[in-house]
Amino acid sequence: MQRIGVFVCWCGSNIAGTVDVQAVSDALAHEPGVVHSANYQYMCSQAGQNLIKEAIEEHKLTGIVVCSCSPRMHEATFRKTAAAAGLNPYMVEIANIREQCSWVHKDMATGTEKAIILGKAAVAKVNLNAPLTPGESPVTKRALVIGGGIAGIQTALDIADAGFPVDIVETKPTIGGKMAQLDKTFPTLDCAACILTPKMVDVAQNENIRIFSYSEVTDIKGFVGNFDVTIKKRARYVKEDICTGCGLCTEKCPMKNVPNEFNLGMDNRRAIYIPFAQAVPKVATIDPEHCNMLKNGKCGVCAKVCAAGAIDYKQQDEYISEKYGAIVAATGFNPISMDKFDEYAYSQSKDVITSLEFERLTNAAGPSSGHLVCPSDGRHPHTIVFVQCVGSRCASCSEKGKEYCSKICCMYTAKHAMLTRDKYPDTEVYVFYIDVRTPGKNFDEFYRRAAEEYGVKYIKGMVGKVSPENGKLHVQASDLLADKQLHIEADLVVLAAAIEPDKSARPLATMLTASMDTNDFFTEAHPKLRPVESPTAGVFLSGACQGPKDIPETVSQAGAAAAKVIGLLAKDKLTGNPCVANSNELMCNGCSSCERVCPYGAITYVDKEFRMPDRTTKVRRVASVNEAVCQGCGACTVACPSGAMDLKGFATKQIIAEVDAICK
Amino acid sequence: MKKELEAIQSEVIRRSGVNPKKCMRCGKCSGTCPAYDQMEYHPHQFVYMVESGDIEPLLKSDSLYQCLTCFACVDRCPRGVEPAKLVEAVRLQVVRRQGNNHLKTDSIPALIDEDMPQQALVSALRKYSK
Amino acid sequence: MQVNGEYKPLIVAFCCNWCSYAGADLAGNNRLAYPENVKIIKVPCSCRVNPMFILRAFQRGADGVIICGCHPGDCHYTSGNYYTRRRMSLLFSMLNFLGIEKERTRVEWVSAAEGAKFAATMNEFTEAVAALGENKRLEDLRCKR
Amino acid sequence: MKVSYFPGCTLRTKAKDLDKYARDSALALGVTMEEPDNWQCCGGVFTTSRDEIATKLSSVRALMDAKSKDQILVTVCSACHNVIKQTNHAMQTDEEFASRVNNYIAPENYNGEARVMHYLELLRDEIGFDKVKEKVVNSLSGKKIAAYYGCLLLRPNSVMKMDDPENPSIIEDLITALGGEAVVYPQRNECCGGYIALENPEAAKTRSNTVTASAANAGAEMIVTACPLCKYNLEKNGSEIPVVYFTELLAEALGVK
Amino acid sequence: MQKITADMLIEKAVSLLEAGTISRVLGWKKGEFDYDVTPYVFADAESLKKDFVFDDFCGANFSKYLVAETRKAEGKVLVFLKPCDTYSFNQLLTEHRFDREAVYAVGIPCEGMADINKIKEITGDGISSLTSKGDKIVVDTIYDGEKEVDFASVLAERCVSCKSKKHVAYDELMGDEGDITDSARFDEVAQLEAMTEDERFAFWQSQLSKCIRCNACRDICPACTCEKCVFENPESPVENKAISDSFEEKMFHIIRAFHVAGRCTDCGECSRVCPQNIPLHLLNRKFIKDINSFYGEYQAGAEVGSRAPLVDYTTEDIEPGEAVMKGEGENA
Repeated sequence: MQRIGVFVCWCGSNIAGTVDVQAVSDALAHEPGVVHSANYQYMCSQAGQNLIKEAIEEHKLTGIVVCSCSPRMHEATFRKTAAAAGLNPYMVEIANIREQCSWVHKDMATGTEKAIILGKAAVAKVNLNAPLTPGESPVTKRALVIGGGIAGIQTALDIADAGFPVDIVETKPTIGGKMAQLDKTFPTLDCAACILTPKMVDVAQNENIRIFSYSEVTDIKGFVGNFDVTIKKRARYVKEDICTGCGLCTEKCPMKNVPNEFNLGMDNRRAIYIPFAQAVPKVATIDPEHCNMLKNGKCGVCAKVCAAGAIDYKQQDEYISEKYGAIVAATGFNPISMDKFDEYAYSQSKDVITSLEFERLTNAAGPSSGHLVCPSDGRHPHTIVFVQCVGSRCASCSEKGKEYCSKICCMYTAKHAMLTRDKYPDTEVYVFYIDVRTPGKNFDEFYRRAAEEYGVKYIKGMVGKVSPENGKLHVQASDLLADKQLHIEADLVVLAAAIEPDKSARPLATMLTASMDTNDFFTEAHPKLRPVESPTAGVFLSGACQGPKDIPETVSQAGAAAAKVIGLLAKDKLTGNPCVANSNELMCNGCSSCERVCPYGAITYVDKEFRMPDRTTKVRRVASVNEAVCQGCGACTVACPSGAMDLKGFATKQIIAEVDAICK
Repeated sequence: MKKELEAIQSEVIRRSGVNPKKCMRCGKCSGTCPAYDQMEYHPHQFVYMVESGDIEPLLKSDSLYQCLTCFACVDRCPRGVEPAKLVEAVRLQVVRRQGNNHLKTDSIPALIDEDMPQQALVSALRKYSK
Repeated sequence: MQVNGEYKPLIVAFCCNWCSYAGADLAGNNRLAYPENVKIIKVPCSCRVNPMFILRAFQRGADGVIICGCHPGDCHYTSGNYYTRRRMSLLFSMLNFLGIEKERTRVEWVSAAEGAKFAATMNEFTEAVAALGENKRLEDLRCKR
Repeated sequence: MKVSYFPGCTLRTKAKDLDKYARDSALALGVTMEEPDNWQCCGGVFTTSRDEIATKLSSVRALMDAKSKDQILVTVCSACHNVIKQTNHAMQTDEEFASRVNNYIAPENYNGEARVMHYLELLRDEIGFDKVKEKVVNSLSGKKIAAYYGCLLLRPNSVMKMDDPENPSIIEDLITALGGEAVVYPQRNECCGGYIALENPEAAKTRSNTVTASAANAGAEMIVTACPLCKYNLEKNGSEIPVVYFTELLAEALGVK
Repeated sequence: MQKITADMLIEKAVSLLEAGTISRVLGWKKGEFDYDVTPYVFADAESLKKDFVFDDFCGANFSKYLVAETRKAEGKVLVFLKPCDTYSFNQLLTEHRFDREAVYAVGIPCEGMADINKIKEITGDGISSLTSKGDKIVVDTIYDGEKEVDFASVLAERCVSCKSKKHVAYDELMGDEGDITDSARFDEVAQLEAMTEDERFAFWQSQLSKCIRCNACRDICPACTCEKCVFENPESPVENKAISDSFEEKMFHIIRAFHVAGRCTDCGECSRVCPQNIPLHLLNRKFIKDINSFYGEYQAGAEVGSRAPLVDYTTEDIEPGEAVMKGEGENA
C-alpha cells in the first residue's frame, strides 16, 4: 500500500479564487492510500517545496500528488523536489486544477467539486505508480558517415575536429561526390575543384577519419549510441596501401573504350582507372566488367607495369564490422533519367545534354578540356537553348517526373548561361523558364546580372519539342509574354533535369528504420525544429538526401548534423525516458503487430525458452523492447491483442484507475 | 450575363473533367501545339481564361475550330491539365446551341476532293457540328 | 449523470501530451470556459487510447468520450495519430452498428495553439451529448449510484 | 486464333488496301478476323466531353460484341483505334459516364471488360515480331522506311498505352522484322493536320510538309502509316517519297500481296 | 455432398505416414452423432481407418489447432485444409503462431458444409443417422423415420456466402482448384446498416443478451490464439469470466471483434459453434466491410506477411467522423 501525500496549491488566488483549497485537501485526505494532505499558497516556491520535502520525510511518503498548475509548468520542479527528499521522481503526479479547472470555471462550488475529482484521479493513479529509473546505455564514441560527397566530407571533418573518430563509406572509388564533377559554383563562380579538393585532402590526412571507398553498408543493427554496422569493401583488385597513384597502369591498359562515368559517358577510360586527378584515395581500381584479365585471364599488363606491385587479381570483397554511436546519412542525389522526356530528343541527339553533362563539357578537366563544343561533332555551338524544370514540378505522372521543385536548377542555369556568354560572346543563349526562383544570398543579383550584363535571353515559356534536323536542333517553344510560338535553330540544348535521392537511400533507410517521404527523401524528426535529425534516434541527415539543396545549404546542414553528432558522442551514457513500453513475455504471442506500428524500430523479437505445463521447455518468439530507442508513444500497447505490451508511467491499470475515479 | 458565364465556366469544367487550377503557367502546351499559328487564343490561354471565367472571347473565337485534337498538349503537360479537353468543352458550348453548327453539311461538297477519306468528313462533322 | 437532480453529461477527454493537453492548457490561460463535467486524462499520444478505456468510461457512467490528438502529420511520434485515426474510425463505426448513439464518441485534432478550438469543441460536444440524454445503451447497472 | 475486327468506314471505301492486306496477312499468320454484326462508324474522333454519350454508342456496341464472343477487338485504322480504346477506357474509369451509357444499352450492361488492340499490338504482343519474321518470304532487304505514327496511335498515352509516346518503336520493330531498315526522324509522332484539311488545306499542308521533309531528310525512301487521313494529307500535299499502309508492306513481305 | 471422400483422405494420410513425411494427422473424428464430428490427432493408420471421417459435417477449421499441436512433438503434422481454412492458416503464419516447417498441408476442395440446425428445423429432433446422397441428405429420425432434405437448403450460412473456393496455401492439393467467389457476404451487414439506430440497438440487444459467455466463439476462433486472453487475465481491466449483465455482453463482443479486426479471415467458425446461434460473424464482417470501404479491399490471410489494416495507415485516411457516416451510409 502506498503512503501518499496530497499538496494543494492556492497559486495565490489563481486557484484559491475559484476552488476551495481547504475543502479539496480535506476531501482528498480520505482517499485510499492518502496519509497526509495539506494546502499552501505557492507550492512551487522554496517554502512550498520545503513543505513537501518535510512531509515526505515525516510521513515516510511513497508517492505524492500535487494539485496545482499544469504539469507542463511545474511537473519537473516537483519531481526534483521529490528526488531531493529521496523519493523516486516518477512517484509524483500532478492534478491540473488551474489551467483545466480554476481558470475555466467561475463558480466556486463546481470548481471545488471538479478539483476534488481531478485530485482523486491523480491519487488513484499514484496508488498504482511504481518507481521508474531511466535506462542507461553506453555510447560508442565513433561516428559513421554514409556518403562521401561535400555533405559527408563536411560532416566528417567537423566531427573529427571535435576529436571523435569518423568513418566515411563511399560507393565510388573516390570521395568528392557530385561537387567534384562541377565546374564553377554559384553565385561567386569559384571553381568547384579549387574549394573542394583541399577539403578532400584534409579528409585523407585527418587522423580521426578513415575512408572506406568503393564500399557500401550492408547491415545495421543496434540503436542510438550502439550501432553495429557491417561494411562491404568491394574488391578493387589493387592493394590500396601499396598503390602510389602514379597512374602508369591507367595509361598502359589496353582496354580503351570503357565509358567514363565521371564524365557521364562523354569520353572513355581504361579498365583500370583513377576517376580524376585529385581523387581521394588516389588509388587505381580495376573495373571487373571490362578487365580481360579478370574476365578470361588474358592480359595482365597493369600488373607488369606496376613498379609497386599493387595489383592483386585475386582480391576478394572484404566485410568489416564496426561499432558506432551515431550514423549520418549523406547519400546525396542524382539527376533523373531523361528517358521519359524524349520530346526533347535526349535519346535522339548527342547535342541534347543534361546540365550535369554541361558542367563536364565546360570543365577544364572534362572530355573537351573545357572547350564548349557540340558533343556530336565537336563544333562550336552558336545557339544554345537551356530548358528549365525538366521533370521538376511535374505532377502529371509519377513515373515521369517529380512533383517538387529541384531548387538548384534556376541558379546553375544562370551560371551556365552567364559563363557561356562571358567566354563565348558570339553565342546566343536562351533560357526557357516557368519561374525563376532565386531565394538566397546574392542569388537574385546573380540571375539579374546574367540577364542584364551578359545578355542571356530569358524567355517565359516552355519548349514543347526539339527536332534534330540537318545537324541542327529545331526548338519549338512558347514565348508567353510575346504570345508567340518560337522556332529556334539551336546547336546545343541543355536540359535542367530534376534531381532525385540516390537509389541507395531507400535500402539504407530500411536498415536504419529511418522514415522517408514518398519521394524517398529522408524525413526529418521535426520539419522546423529538428531538421538535421531523423526520427530514429542516433541517425542524422546531411545534404540532399533530406531534400534538394545547393552547396552552401548542404555545408550548413552538414555542420549542423556534425554538431548534433558531437553532442551525442560527448556523452558517456545516454539516459532514456523511463516511460517506455515493456512486454510481458509470458503473455506475448510474438505476432509482430507491435513491431509494425513502432515508429522507432524499438521492438525486436527473440526466441525464448518457456517451461510448459508438462515440464518440457519450448521455444517461443516474443517481443523485446529496446528501452534506449523506445520513445513511449504507446502505439504498440493498443496494437497488442493479448495486452502483453504495456507502457510504464501510463500503464493500462493506471489509466483505468483514472477513468474510474473520474466517472465515479 | 456574369451569372451565365459562371454557369458556362462550371459546365465547361464539369464536362471536360479538367481542373484548370492545376495549371502552373509553364506554356508547354503552347510550345508544343501544331496549330498554334492558326489560333487567336492559344492552349495556355484557353486554360487561363476558363480558370478566370473570361470565357466570352473564347466562345466567339475561331480558335475553337483550329485544334487538331492531336493530344500533344495533353501528353506533354507536366501538371496533367489536358488543355485539348477544355478546348473541346468550350467548342461544344457553342455548337450544341441551335443553329450554331460550324460546319454545315451543305457546304461540304465544295470542301472535298475525290481522294479525301470518309474519316476526315465524319471527324470534322463530329468536331464542328451537332 | 444527475447532479442535484439536474442532468449534466459527464465527458471524458483523452488528450495527448504534446498538442491537445497543451491546447487545453491554453484554453485555461485564455480563460475560455467549457463545462466542468469535461474531465481530461493525459496520455502520451492519442494512440495510447485503448478501446477498452473508452468502454470502461461508458461503463462507469460517462455520457461521452472524446479523444484529442495532434493534427495528422504533426504527431510528436510521427505516426501515432494515424493509428488512432484508423482504430477510432473502425471502433466508432462498430459502436454505431450496434446502435450506440454516434454523437457520444468523437475524435478531434487540437494543436497546442488551438486553445479556442479546444474550448469550442468541448462546449459543442457536451451540448451534443446533452441532447442525447443519459447513456443508457452502454451503461452497466452495477456501476450506477 | 480468332479476333473481333472493327474495320471502320474508311477501310470499306477509300482505304480498301489497308483492310485487304490486313486480313490477308492475318490469315497468313494464323489469325482469323471476324467482323461484328452491324458495326457502325466510330465517328472518326473521340469527343473528350464526359457528357457526350450517343456518339460513343457505336464503339460500345462493337466492344460488347467482342466481349460476348470473348475476343480481342482489333482495329487497323488509327482513328477507329483511338476512338474505341478511349471509349473503353472511359467505360472502365468514369463511373458516371458508364452508367449513362448503360442506360442506353439496358438491359445489357458493359463496363469496359473487352480488350482493345491495334493490329500492330496484335502483331507485337499476341503473335510476336519474331514469329512474323519467320513468316517473311519477300524480305524488304534493307529498304529505308520511315514509320509515321501521327497523333492518334500514341496519344493520350495514359489511355493508349501502346508505346513510349515520345520515342515509339513498335512500327520500327515491325519494319526491322520484315527486313527493312527503320529510319527514325523527329516528326514521326507529330500531327499531319488531320481533319483541318477540310477547312484549312493550307494549314494541313504546312504540317504535312514538315513531316515528309523530316522523313526525307533522315534518308527515308518510303513512309508507312496506319491512318488513311495521314496518308491522304501527306500524299495530297506532295510528299516526295511514297506513303503506304503498313499492312501493304506486311502483306508484301509475307508474300500475300 | 463432398467431391472428396474420407477414403481418399485416409489413403493420402496413410501413405504420408508410411513415407515418414509426417508423424501425425490432424483430422475429423466420428462423434456420438453423425453430425457431431470432433477434431482429433491420429497417430497411426489403424486409428485413421477406424475413426477418420469426412463428410458434409466436417466444418471445423484446423488451422488454429496447429498452434498447440506443432509445439507438442517432433515431426510434421498433416492437416487437411478446406479453401477457407487456408486463409486462417496464412494469417497465423503471418503472425508467427506456428512453424510452417512443422506442418504438411493438404488442400482439399469443399462443396460447403451442412448446418445441423437447419436440418433440425426441417426434420425435427431425434436424428439417428445422416447419409449424403448426391445433392440430398437422407435423415433418419427416431420419431418420423427417414426423410430427405436438399443439401443446398441446409448449407451453412457461411457457405452460402462462401468467399473463396481457392486455396491460398498448401503443400499439396487434392482435387481441382476453385476460384475466389463473388460472394454476397456483406448483404446482411448492409441490411443492418440500413436500419435506424434504435432498430440496430434492439437487434443487437436481443441477440447479445442470449450470450452465456461460454467462450466457444473465442476458443474456436483461429485469430484468438493469445497465450493468455485479456478476458481471463486478472491484470487486465476487462477480466471477466462469467456472464453478468448486458454491458459485459457488449463489452466482450466489441473487444473480441476489435482484437481480431483486420486479422479475421471471415471463416465463420464463431457463428458455427455458438450454442445460442448469435450471428457473431456479422460483427467481424462489419469490420471487414468498413476496412474495405475505408482503406481499400483487404483479405486477411490472402498472403503471408501482408500488413493488416490496423497496423498500417496512409496520411490521407478517412477521419473518424466521416468514417462513421460512411459506415452507415454506403450500403450499396
